[in-house]
Amino acid sequence: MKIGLEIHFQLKGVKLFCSCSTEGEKSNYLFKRKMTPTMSEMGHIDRAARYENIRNRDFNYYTSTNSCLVDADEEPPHMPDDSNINTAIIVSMALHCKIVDYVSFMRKIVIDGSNTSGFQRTGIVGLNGYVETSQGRVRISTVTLEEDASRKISESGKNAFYSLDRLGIPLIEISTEPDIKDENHAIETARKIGFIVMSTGKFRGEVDSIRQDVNFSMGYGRVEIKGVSKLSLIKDTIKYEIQRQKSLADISGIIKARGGTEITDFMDITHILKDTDSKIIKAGLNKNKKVFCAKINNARGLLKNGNYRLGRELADVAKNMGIGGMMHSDELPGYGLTDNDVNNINNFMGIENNDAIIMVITDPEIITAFKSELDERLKNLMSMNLAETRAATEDGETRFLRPLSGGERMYPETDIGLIEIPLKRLNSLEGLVPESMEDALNNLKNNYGFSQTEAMGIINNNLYGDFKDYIKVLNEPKIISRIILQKLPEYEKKYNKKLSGDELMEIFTMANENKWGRDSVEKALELYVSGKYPLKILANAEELKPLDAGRLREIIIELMRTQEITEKNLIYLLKNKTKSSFDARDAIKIFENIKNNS
Amino acid sequence: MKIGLEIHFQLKGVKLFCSCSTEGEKSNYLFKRKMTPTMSEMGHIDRAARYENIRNRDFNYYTSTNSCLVDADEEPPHMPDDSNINTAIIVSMALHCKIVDYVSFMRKIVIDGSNTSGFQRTGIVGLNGYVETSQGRVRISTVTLEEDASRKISESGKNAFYSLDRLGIPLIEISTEPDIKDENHAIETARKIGFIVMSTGKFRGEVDSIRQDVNFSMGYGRVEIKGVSKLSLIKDTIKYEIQRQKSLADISGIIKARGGTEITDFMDITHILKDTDSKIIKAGLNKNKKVFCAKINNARGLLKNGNYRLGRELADVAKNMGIGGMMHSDELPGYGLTDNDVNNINNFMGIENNDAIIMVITDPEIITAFKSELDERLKNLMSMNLAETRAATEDGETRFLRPLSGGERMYPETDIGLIEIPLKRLNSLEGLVPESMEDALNNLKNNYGFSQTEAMGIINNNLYGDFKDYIKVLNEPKIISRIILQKLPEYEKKYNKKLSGDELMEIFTMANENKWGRDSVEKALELYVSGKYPLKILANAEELKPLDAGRLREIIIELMRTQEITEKNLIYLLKNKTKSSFDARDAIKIFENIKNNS
Amino acid sequence: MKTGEKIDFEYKGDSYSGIFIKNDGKITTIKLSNGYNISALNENIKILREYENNYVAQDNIREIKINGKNEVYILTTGGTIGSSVDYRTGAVKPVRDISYIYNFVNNISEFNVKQINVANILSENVNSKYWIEYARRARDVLNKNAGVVIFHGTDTMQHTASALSFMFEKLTGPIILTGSQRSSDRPSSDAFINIEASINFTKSDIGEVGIVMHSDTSDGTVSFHRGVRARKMHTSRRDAFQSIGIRPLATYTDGRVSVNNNAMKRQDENILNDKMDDSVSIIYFYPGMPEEDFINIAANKKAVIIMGTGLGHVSDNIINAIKRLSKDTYFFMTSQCLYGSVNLNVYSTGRYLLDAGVIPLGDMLPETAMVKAMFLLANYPDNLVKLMKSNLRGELNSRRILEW
Amino acid sequence: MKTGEKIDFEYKGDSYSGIFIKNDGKITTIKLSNGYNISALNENIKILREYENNYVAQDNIREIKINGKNEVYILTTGGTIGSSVDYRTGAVKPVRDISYIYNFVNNISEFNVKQINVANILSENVNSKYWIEYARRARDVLNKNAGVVIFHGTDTMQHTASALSFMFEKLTGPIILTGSQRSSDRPSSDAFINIEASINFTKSDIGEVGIVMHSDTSDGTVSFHRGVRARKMHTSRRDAFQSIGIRPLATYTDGRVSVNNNAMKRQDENILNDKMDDSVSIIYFYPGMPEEDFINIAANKKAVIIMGTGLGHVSDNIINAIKRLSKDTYFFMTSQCLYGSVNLNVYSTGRYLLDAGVIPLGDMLPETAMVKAMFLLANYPDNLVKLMKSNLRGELNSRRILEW
Repeated sequence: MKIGLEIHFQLKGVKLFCSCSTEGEKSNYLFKRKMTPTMSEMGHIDRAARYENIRNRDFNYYTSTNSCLVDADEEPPHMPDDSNINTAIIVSMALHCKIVDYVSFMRKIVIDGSNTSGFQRTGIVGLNGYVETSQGRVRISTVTLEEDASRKISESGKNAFYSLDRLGIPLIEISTEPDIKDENHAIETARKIGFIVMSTGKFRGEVDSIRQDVNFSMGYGRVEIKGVSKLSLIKDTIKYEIQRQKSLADISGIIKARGGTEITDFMDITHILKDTDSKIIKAGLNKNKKVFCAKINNARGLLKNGNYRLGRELADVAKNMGIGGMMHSDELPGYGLTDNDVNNINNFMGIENNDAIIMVITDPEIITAFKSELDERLKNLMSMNLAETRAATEDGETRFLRPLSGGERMYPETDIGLIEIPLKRLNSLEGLVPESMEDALNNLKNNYGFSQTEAMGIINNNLYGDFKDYIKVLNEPKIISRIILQKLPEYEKKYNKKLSGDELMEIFTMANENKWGRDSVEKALELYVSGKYPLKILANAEELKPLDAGRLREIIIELMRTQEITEKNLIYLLKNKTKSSFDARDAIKIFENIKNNS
Repeated sequence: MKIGLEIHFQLKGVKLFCSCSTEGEKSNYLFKRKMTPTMSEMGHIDRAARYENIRNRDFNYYTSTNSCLVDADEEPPHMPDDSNINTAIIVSMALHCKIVDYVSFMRKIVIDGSNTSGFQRTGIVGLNGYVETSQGRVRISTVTLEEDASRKISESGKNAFYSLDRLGIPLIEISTEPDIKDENHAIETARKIGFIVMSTGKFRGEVDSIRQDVNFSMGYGRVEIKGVSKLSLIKDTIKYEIQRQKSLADISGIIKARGGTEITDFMDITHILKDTDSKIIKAGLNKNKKVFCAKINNARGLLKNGNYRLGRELADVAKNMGIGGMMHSDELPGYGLTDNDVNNINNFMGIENNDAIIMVITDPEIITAFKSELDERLKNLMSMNLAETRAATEDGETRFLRPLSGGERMYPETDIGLIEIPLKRLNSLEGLVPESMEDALNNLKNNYGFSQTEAMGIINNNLYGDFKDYIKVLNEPKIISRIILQKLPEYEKKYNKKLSGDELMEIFTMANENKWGRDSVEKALELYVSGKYPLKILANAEELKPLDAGRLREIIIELMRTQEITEKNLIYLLKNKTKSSFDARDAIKIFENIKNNS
Repeated sequence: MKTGEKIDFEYKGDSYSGIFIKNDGKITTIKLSNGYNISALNENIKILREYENNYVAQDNIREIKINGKNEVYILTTGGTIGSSVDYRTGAVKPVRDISYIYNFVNNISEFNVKQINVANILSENVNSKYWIEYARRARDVLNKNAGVVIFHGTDTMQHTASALSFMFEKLTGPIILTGSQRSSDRPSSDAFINIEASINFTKSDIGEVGIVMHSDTSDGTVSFHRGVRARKMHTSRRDAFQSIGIRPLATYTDGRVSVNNNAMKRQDENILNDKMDDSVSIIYFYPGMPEEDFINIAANKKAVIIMGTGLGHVSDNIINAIKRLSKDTYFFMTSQCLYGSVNLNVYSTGRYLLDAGVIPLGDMLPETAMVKAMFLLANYPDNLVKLMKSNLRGELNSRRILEW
Repeated sequence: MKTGEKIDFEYKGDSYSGIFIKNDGKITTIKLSNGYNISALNENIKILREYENNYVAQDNIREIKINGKNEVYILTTGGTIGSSVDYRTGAVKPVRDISYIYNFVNNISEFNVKQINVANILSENVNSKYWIEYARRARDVLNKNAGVVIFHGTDTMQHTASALSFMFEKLTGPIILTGSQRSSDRPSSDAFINIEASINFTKSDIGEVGIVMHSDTSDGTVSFHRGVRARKMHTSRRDAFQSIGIRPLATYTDGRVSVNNNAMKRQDENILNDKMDDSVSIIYFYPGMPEEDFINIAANKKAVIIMGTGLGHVSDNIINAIKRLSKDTYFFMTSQCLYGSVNLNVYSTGRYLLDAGVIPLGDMLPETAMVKAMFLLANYPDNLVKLMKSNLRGELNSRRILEW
């Protein structure tokens, strides 16, 4: 088993090839484009490209508050901002890559409409590195800097709708060699790589800001699984794929033993079903669609039967071509079709023994193209040539997307010259290269006294970089840790307000200057998040003025007059009594002093 | 009594200061303008101009298929087309005017919105001429060439809506001196002038293509009555005006005898009428308007009482300011107001003896301006200073429009240089100067044998010029006259199709070449108007082939077999029997021949 | 005879009265009593009698005294808006007294408007000396905490606006240039609403130089265009001025000012660098342009703004000329397309131009680029190239969005 | 090593395989097996092994044979649309074979498209010699009763279109120039739909020279602009070409051609006057323009097209220069506003210009005016002024309507 990962991280700030912000919202201005599969550099029309073209689609784009003529493919790309290239260099260095002398952006043909240009611009920044893991080094093939695609809003018929808000956001793509041993190792590797990117402080950190592709092979060809959205899903996805390929091997064996299989031409069987009660078929006929049926010999019982799910593999082809759904004999009767309907169909199709059938409801024009795609896919499956591009689903499964894209999908981006990375620049960036996760863990444990769990908490929440910034202004690791892990999220939720890193930094600076204790820092934070005081006057807030010893003594005496006070309930009761802060140790001293003297 | 006329004739072809056609339709593109009363050349703001401004209106213009940036006042005027200037010269010559050496276009300030520029461009072409009438010469002051105004579509509140289709159509304005003796003489004069313009062949001849202004004076100041739409209304209008001025003289006398009059300030009497059942008042109050009332002493019984209609004179002021209507005490109780309402008002206003009241329902802002206009008008009326601009109504009455515009409304159109009219040009145009109506009548009667009635028919229907053209190609005055006066209008109505002069000319030419008789010409005309044949093959139409004597004989014999034929019914029956034409005289000869021989 | 004198005269045998307007040696023009002018050959006119000059300009405009709290100075410099027609002769003359504003302009009762006649010049004749004078006068007004509106001819208003934009490093308020496409003697003139908007804009918190003109053909909304991004795009329409590649900074409709977020704000002082170097020219490339023509102009200039085709291209012979001259002359590239940005990285011609020493100016307008180079040559000669390529006053956009 | 040769090499200590692309003396570029190019300093690259050249261009495009009844010739002349990127080096090269049209262009099955390579030139280098060559080639095609589409660079497409318009006194069909703003090697290229529309327009009954490009940013409607009234108004957008002051003559959407009434119709023969006189230049006026510069250019020209400000104005010193030169040189006035018409009757400057001998050209576009003068000087020198002021090919509009 060979597993490789390609992990994409969005960077925040400015888009890669224009001056738009990475943050923005969809607008209502809409335009429409076609995509034409052009020749790639070797003179081929790329196979994946041609496949998409069959669908002859209309791509509709909504502009956004962070899009411009570059995103609309109405203006050549601008030179990328230094900051984005620097981040890619820093990550490359942390992954022990060789840095290129010149970044040379390429155009990678993508004609599913997700890029208005019809290609994604991408350039290698680092290559041939590695990341240390518990199971040895996992080699890094490349670290590339590329532009993110448009965000798909919806799809209906031949129309796809995208928003330009995400298009052009810088992505760092890190590709490993297939050195990963198993699913748990994959997760560890992903986490270690992620730590490095996040430590740069440039990671965008929104929903969807990380996306993983998994390359997987167990001997039947390389499967590229696109878009595993969460780290935790990597495991499920790999497990699912192992199981799927094993089962296909079984199916292939059975069919071979039965004498092989082929799909007949599709027959129009609309007339047979013109009086059916099946709602799904009636709906199709009302839209002037026809029902087509083809026979697959020797496939009966393998289309859907326990782990055998050949039907689903074929249905994916239908789905990709916009054909609503596919029915097959292992599901029939079903879909509202009666035994009688099924018998009529079987008779018409001349079904015998192990013959299976598949049925689709669709426009007649598309049926020839569909049959040709279906043939190709069945042939590949039966010969256990499983190399293909698959999509990860949200529940840890995968589904067929398209044949594997060839390497020849790329040619140079001529609108942008080579970007030189001189040694001087590398040297100036070296100080910014992040530690590895191990080093960070050790740093937190050894230098700041955190437990393994606490340290992992900071790391897993992508707070290590922030922590290191904060500790510079307030040398109170525990206070900072409690605030960034617990209190800040709590207050932000309570008051429905997000704090920026700069704001928090100012509060910590204030805490240091005013020598606030833990309670005062947290109180100050809440006062600020709640909107009661602006930063300018926060330090002078009434609530933060520590009670002097005399006033504290008065309050404690008053408390003692009305109820039983012990060292244990003293602080709790005091806090209820006064809004001002006080030093708990002072209070206890005073309390004992009073008690002893009374 | 002094009467003068200003008659405006639209010319057809191209607009005066741009290249748009004079014909076109309103479009839906709308734009809005304000008009600002600018200083006129003598440093005054023109009085009429200021009056209009009080209304502070929004002027909305619909473009048309025959408007351009010039009509929208977004481009300087173009030099006028030679053809339009030539027509004005020809008319001037026919009216025995002196022609100017240079046409110098002026801007005449017009800020009722009817001109997008805020002025009408106009230039004198001829001056100091005359037209002969049965009561002696009526002097012509000027013949000017000017641009027509926009066509008013509607008006609502402060918004006026115009269409640009009419704006810029060339107008020839012919102004007489006040030499006209009475209303019948006015009509005769107008007719004689009209004949000359129409004889040029350039008259537009659509509805509204002629508009007359009447200048009238009987000793109380010059009244300019705008827009008498039909010739026949001139008479009614003059009669109405004589009666109105006489009655005002009476009213003025009565009031003077009573000790004079004044209008008090308007009082807000809304509170008195807050519970009234008067629908008109309730509607106004619902629109947040207020009811205002003013007292006019010594005017009771003169506002509306037989011929005494002072109320109407004052109501015109309200109407011009966009105040819906005015009520006055001679009409009360009325408008749904009860005796009780009226008593309450009278008590509140302190009405005694001959005091009259007027009431308006309006926005409070406008009331001061209204009062000031009202005062001025009442003062003028009482001093019998009746000089003003009035509008003619469709039923031959007149109503107050605005104070008289001063001569100083004009200054030079600087965007167009002087247009030289050299002697050479005058000489070349002399041949085109039309005859006078007398000469034309004599020509028709003496040279073509028409009766006075027939000749007047041709002249009054503006067909004299056409007739002279047609007679050149077909020397059959009676046939032509019958066709242009009767048959053509009949067929055009029947087949709902308009023929151009060129088409008719071709048919007459054909008639001459084929030596058609009256019937054939008329048949040919009907065949063409009905759309059965295009001009190219009309002459070869089956229906126009005359029956030869043999065939005619056969048909007559057949007819005689079935019914009683006389010389009287022969032609009628023959026409019913055959679509082909035949010579009636031949037919009768044949018939008699048969009858005699049988 | 003097203009305005009453006369009796004979024309082609008839007698008339009128007011003498002028005699240009060939043609006599006389205003008749009905208001029409008659222009006749001198030989056809016979003067019968001259009367005493009875013409007295009666100026019975109501002098509405308004002393609003907001002081605004109008600097008149000439142009259509600052002129009026002599109603008798038809000649255009400067307006010496703009008190008519109080009669004809709405929504200005809170202002106290004063007038300073700075120049009387057709805007096509304006040059850098005038820009400097206008800038100094504007600074003086702003330093008094008053608003400043400049009446300017529309032909080169964009050049003046750019010049003022660059010369002022800081502004305590907007400097507004306004003009009109229809002269103010016409009832339909756009001047009144443009003036109304301009005066009201002086109150806004914008700290930029702007051109204030109609937003469209209607007398409704008036736009405040950023001076360095405005261009006259129509010879005669009211909305001739357009913001190129950006939205107008603000609009005015019926008394309401609405400011766009991107406008720069007032600052706390006025800083004026009132120097300009005239050794800059604009060359408009066309296919077949002879190399000699290009060299003739460029050779004695410190800087040349080229208006190239498309993304910023010229023919090979011109590239050769640039190569020869670029040691001594700065060459900057803009596009005659006017909309969009130049980009010399896309085609080989662009890359050759870069090699030859041409500096691309993004989407900077050619006129703005010329004025900017004049400003920088005079004030920041050592940093010229860097500053030309930097966005100083909003003249250079990094984003061009699809919606306009 | 030759481009396309497979090699093994070492970079910073690691070994890789790849395909050699190029070595420019300083930088070596190699395509890695994953498709990326790596560009490295020569000193960092060590070639380990060279393989036999295994690169064979495999052109497995399906050769769809279409033999529609309507013959169309595409004349390629260069420009973005007639070029493609060399996928390995990134260099742009002319397309020698446009058979890809049959694969990528829809709705052309009824056509039989053939290609003639006429030139391979960047449009900024096109001059009158090329115009004449294109015109002759187009005539030859039209004389065969076939349709003609010219692939042209967009930078000066408007000049070429104007030149063809004037040179053809009569046309038996449309001559269509088309181009693209995104190169045809991109999936998003506008070329395919522009070509589709162009080929379909050859069937229309228009007898004019047109520029066929996107109507807006979407791949939907394509406009047929009258050649003499089209102008590139944006450096990079698909809809850069605009009809100035008129509506496009026709549009194409999804297989449907819709022709505007104002288009001139096909005539019964092709009449070509293929002469041009190069002695014409365009001068773009700006305030402060030195008289000497103007004289230097104008003095040795037969005709000069001035791009004046506003309604067609220049400064007084330029008027003086014109006065001196107008005996020997024709001066024509257009406006740098581009939209709207010049008018020299409105302001005194205009009247002085008329006196100095300047001939106003209404709303004629400056580039069109230049080409027209070149044409008339060569073919109708005796009637030049009259013809310049006359509308020959729709280059002069007498009506400008408000709606656009």
